[in-house]
Amino acid sequence: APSDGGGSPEPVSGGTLVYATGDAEPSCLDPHVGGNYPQGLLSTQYLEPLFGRDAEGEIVPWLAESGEASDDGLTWDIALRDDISFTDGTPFDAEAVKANIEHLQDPDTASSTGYLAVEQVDSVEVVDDSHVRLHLSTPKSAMLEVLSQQWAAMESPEGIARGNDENCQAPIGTGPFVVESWSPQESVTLTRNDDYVPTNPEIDHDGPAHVEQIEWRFIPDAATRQAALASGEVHVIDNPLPTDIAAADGQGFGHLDAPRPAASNRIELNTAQPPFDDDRVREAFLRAADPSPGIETLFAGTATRSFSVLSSEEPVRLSDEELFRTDADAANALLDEAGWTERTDSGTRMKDGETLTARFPVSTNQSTAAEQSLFEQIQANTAAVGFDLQLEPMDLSSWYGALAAHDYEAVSAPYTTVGPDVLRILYHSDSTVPAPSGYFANNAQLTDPDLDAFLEEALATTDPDERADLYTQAQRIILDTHAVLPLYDQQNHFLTNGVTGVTAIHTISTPTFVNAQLTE
Amino acid sequence: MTLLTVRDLTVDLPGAGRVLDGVSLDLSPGEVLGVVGESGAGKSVLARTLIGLTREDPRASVAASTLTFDGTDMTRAGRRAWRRLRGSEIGLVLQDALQSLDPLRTVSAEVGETLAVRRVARTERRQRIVTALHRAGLHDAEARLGQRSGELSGGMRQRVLVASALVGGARLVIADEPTTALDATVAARVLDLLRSLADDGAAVLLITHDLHAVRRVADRVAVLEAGRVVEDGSAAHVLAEPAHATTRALLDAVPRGPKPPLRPAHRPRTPILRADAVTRRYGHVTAVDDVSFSLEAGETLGVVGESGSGKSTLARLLIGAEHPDSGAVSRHGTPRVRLVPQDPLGSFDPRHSVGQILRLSHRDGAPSPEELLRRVELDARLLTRRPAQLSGGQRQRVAIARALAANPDVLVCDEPVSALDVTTQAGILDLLLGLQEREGLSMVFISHDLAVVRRISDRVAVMKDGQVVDSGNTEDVYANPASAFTRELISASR
Amino acid sequence: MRAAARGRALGVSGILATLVAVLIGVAVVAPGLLAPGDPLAVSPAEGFQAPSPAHPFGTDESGRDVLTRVVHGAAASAGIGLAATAIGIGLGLLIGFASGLGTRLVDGALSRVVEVLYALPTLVMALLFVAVLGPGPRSSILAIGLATAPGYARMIRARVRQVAGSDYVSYARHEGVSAPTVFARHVVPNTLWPLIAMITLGIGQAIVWVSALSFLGLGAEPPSPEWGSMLNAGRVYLGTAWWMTFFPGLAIVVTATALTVLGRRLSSGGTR
Amino acid sequence: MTPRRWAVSLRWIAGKLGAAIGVVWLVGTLVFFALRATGDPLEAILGGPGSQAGEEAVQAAIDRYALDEPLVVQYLLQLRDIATLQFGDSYSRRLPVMDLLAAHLPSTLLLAVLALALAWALTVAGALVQAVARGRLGALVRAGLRSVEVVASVAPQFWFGAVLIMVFASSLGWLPATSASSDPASLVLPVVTLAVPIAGFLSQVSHDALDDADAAPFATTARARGAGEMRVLLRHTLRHASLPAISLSGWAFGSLLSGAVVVEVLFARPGLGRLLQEAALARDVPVVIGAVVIVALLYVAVVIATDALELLVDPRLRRRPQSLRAPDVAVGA
Ligand SMILES: Nc1ncnc2c1ncn2[C@@H]1O[C@H](COP(=O)(O)OP(=O)(O)OP(=O)(O)O)[C@@H](O)[C@H]1O
Ligand SMILES: Nc1ncnc2c1ncn2[C@@H]1O[C@H](COP(=O)(O)OP(=O)(O)OP(=O)(O)O)[C@@H](O)[C@H]1O
Ligand SMILES: [Mg+2]
Ligand SMILES: [Mg+2]
Repeated sequence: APSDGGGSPEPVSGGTLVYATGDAEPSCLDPHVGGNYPQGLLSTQYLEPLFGRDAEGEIVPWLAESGEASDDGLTWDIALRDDISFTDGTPFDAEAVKANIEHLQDPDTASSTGYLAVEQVDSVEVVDDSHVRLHLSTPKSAMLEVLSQQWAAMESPEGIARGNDENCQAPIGTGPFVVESWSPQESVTLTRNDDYVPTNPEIDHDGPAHVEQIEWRFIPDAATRQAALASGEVHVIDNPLPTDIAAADGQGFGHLDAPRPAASNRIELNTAQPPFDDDRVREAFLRAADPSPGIETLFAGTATRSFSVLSSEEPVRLSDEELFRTDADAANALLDEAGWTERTDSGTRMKDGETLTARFPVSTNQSTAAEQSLFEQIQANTAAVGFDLQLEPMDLSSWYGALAAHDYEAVSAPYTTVGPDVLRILYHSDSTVPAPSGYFANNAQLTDPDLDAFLEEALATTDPDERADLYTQAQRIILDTHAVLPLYDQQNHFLTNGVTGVTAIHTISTPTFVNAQLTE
Repeated sequence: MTLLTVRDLTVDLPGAGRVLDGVSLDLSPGEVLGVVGESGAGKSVLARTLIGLTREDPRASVAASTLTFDGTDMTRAGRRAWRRLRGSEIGLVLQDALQSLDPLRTVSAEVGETLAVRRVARTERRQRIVTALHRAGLHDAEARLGQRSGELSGGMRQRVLVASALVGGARLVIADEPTTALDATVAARVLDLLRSLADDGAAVLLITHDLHAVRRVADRVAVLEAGRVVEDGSAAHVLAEPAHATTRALLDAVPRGPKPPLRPAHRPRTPILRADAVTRRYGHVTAVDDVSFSLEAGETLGVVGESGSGKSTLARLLIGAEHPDSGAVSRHGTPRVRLVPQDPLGSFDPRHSVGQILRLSHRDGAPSPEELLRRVELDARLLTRRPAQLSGGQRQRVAIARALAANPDVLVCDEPVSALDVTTQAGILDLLLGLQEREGLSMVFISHDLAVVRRISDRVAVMKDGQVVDSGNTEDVYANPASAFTRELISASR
Repeated sequence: MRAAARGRALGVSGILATLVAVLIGVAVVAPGLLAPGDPLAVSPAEGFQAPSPAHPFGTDESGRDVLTRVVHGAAASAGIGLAATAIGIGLGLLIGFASGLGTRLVDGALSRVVEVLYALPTLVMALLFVAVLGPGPRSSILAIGLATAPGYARMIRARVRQVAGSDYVSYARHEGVSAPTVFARHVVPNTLWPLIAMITLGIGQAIVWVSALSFLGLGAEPPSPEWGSMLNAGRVYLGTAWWMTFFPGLAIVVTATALTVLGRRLSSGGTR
Repeated sequence: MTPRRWAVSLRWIAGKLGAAIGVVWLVGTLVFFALRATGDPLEAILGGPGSQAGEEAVQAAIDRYALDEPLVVQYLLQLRDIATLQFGDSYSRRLPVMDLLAAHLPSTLLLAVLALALAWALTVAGALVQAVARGRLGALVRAGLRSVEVVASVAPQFWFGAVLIMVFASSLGWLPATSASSDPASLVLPVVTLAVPIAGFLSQVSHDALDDADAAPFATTARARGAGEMRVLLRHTLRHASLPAISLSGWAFGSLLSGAVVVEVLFARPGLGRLLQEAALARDVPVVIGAVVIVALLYVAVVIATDALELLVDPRLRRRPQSLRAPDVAVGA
């Protein structure tokens, strides 16, 4: 296998960078349609949003110059850069922004993530070529954060006008690369945008990207991806196995750790039905779960235990280690107190003829092998104090079906967005009301008026300090429900071989190849 | 100079123990050696051993102090050396004529195999195949080239086998019962063929139970009993002055004369089985053509005829295993009909032991399996054997025992004694006659052996090309054959 | 003396196969005898340990003893293999016999059914069962059973036709033996015995198939030990912890081999 | 061939084609109702599970796919689609299903055909070794071969393929781990992964049949004619032994296509199997039905081919066996 150990390899200009993703292949390359992480990952290379974030989590301009809210929070004035064109030649201007937001709101687009971002936008007013004004129905302090998501990135209005079917094949943006072709299940070929105007906050040079082409390949199997990286067939892979990450250094591979923003990876307990409708039972569960030793071995030191519902990327996160301290005695006492005193032959606790059973549907698409093993360990650990945690691995459709039918007492559901407003999406009581498809985001089924109030206020306020304070209070309430067991940041690792300059943007932590250079 | 020398040949087979015990033989070019002996004496095993086939079974043990072919010592010969001899130097006609052709391959591929192995040119091959088939007595050889064994009558298969053994021009031809399925005319031709091979300089080892045949072609004869050669000498001498009891018994048992008068059976002489103008076609071939007859209770109808004339087909029609294209077979009353098939091996379930076979066919009033075996002169030890482990004659007798196990009213026998030595044959014929006398058994008795048919039949039908060309009381037909074909048959069997 | 004779008849491979079969039997009935530990007891600190005297087969990612899991997994694995094969063979028998012996019409209709089963990829079949019955081994077993049925059916049909056309069957019919008896006495044994080895092999294959469905994200199984799911779970650690897949794989292979050897002995049943 | 035999062959083919239509109809119907019974297609149309689409989007989807029509009408529409081989648009990809199928079928077919060929080659090679291996050493070789067959036939593809990748791609670097569709070298590992278990199975089946044929008198006769083991095998016994294997080749092709799903996922190859897997998991009804119908057509074609091959190899099969009923002979008064 080629190895770039030994002498330091020379970066060269041009060439084709091969990226191998383990995420699902998007069904549409336009992230406005639907809106999932794989689309965000790929579209980072050819679409750019109005705003970005810096390493500290502060909003920075990208295609926009600035964004200001009115005092009542109901209008947002956004100034745009005037030196940018889409790759089809259409100028980027206020009309384009208006067309994009309307595209997101059009039911035919069937946007879900992007739609949530601009849900509150009543109308878009074109002030002049480089100024737009958003009129909102309710205040939204998180406006710039949500607009910084790749799912609300800007596309050429001409491209949008082609209709969804065509636009899905090759959306037109302003990014450093252009979609050239897509052979389904195999790869998407991206070519360099030679007229690229450096707007990406990550860029470290003037002019277009170094590599001429990106071949974006879909390799679903982690071991195969790793083999392809080792044999030099690909330069960058995502979703590597923890053991491979740990071994990467010794093999001379580069490693990029870019935890996803917003929520951490956590297990949520369904507070709406027994047995987790009892706070004591929930606390007993948290005290007994003891995931830390498992995280250490399973993730081979590549993941850090989290004690917060928010990602370590979010400045306002609140961590409380004490709350999750493992204490089997306390757990037993709590369960005794809650009346779960009888035991079955196998040691499961019982009360009034009911066993202390919790169904835990696991999506095999979303939970990695290591994570599933961790769940098994939690199952074994909680069994020691009398829980019967039933792991139910299933495919994604069945998993959503189980959630929609409330056939779960515990669940781990990832959610990616930008900013602490994710708390509102995940824990506001409105989020217990299902969408037409049956989907709801509040898996813990929290319905706390105080919490709702904090989250709404935080969304409305325009004062950053007050906002931070409100989110801290909200997190306090959420943690104290004992309905959430944080595990670690949403893992987002990349391994590289034969390439330098791979960095991740700080919004949804997708890699950008604007600075990448092959070293051959 | 002798071509083949064998000294102290001993063979042990798994399950059967010592089958050949110190056999010694010499065979020179131009000579026909007849090997006779009772069924199960070890004749077929001897044939297979002389071509090196018994040693292929790792569980068998084969030993000889001398075994030379054409001056080459074969006791220590490897597989390759044996293979060089087979087909081109030594030709073998296996006894299992009905099963010895590959059912998936055509006649021309099977006969031509030896030539193909020796890379004879394709055009020459065809010529030699046709010639060999003609010599073996198959007239319509060209038409048969594309057929497969399933489409051939028993006798045809046997002639194809004979042809395949001599097509390569072997210097030693071993023929194991090569005429069992052949009518007298054709059998005579095949025997003459063997003689002429010897006259042309080949050596021939003819295994047969037919002493008539031995007398006709053999120069010398060896008599085998229980794996040992008990008598050995010139054919004329041995047959004229047999020294050993077995030989004498064999000679005495040669069937001759008409059917002995039976004491009147206690059943009324009523028709029991009728065929009315039955016809059966296979493609262009009309196997049975407008045949009518009626069989009465307690009588035997003999059917003789050319090989391939439709005898087996008629038998299948009579028992209802096949339906006539036109005409009808009818039974009167509800007689129990049983068949003794021409190919007994195929008619036994390969998973069943002899004991099981007999028990499953057993019907009320019939003797026990042990008793049945005794009646067909078989040892009760065979009860645990499977069909594949029996000699040809043993199988045939098991097939007869199975038919008798049903206590039948009508017996349709298709070449039931063709594989039996004359001694055993005589015993079986007596058994059948006894049954007829005591229990009024009716029989349709198909055979190519005119002497056998004469001995057992009241009436006889002579078949040729599917038609009955002659019929009537046996003695009448034999004395005054109406058709030229019948005359030919009778003269050939003398 | 008799036992020695039987031993010789079995041969070395036969004796080994019998031993293995007995061992598997014990593992199924009383796994505690062979491996007293708890197959579910985790110990994260002891994860990924290579085989050693303490853990002859090593430990898995959660520090569970692989030997214990392999032993305790025998019951579930055998259950999956047997159940799926039973469904496949059962249907195969039904269809194979009916279409081998039935009229041209019955044969035609059943052959179509077989082709439909052929034509429905295992995956779709599994998915349908997952949707109807919910995810889990039950759906996989049914799907695999149904998916293997056409293969067996065809094999059985071919043999049935061969046997039904044989001289010994026509002889039995000639003897007036009733059709059901001929069927039971000749057709069934002569069709099935030669297939025994196939059937025993099918058990091993069924275990593997069910685990392949897990690999594809269908019919995943809970963490109870089962060879197929251990194989699937350990696959991602192939490069770092080979023992996690090697031993469950070995268990499947050894089981399949032993059963096949025994099956072959049975099916040759003295005719050879 | 004579005109009569032509007529017979044509009738045979026509019968098979008629049956093929029946099969496709049955499969289509089965899958349609099964998928309908097991889930609402709306979810798939609205961007997959977890969709947060609003009321308007839902109504738009219902209109576009006629989901408010009675099920029977939808079924008839579906049948029309199947009959014209126009399966409509994919719910999730929004492309005509025919285009998707056309894009993915060739690569899977290539994979399956190569794998079947390799499986057969390995089977025949195994038989050759078995035939020439005689004597004491030969017995050992034969026993070894039997074990290899068993091991091969229970080798899980998802594991076996991963081992191959690890050895030949990661460690030795001889072959690519994944496929660039243009590179023939990238076919090697997938084809081997796919072929080995099938070869193991086919070998098992033909091995048993080979032993049976080898014990038959016609094999003895052939040896008596001077045919060597190789010739006995190739000209006699192998034909008998191949019968069950041929009849199973159709089935093997089926399991190849199922195995193709595993292999395509593992080696990141585009193909029908992966398309089907993804569509099935996403409940993309038009794609599933389209793929299944195509697969059904393929199977039927393969089954017809194997039936024809069987008839070619074994002329005896051209006759139907008699039924097991007792012979009927008129019984007079
Ligand atoms: N393959 C075999 N396995 C075991 N025993 C066998 C086998 N073949 C023949 N025998 C036994 O060997 C003895 C001699 O058989 P062989 O076939 O040589 O007899 P034969 O003299 O040819 O008799 P027939 O005239 O009936 O054909 C018989 O007792 C027979 O049962
Ligand atoms: N299944 C069949 N298919 C085609 N032709 C057949 C079939 N069975 C018999 N024949 C033909 O019918 C004719 C009569 O065959 P049959 O077996 O009845 O003859 P046979 O009188 O018994 O001859 P033999 O004395 O040689 O046994 C032959 O020409 C044979 O080729
Ligand atoms: Mg004999
Ligand atoms: Mg005949």
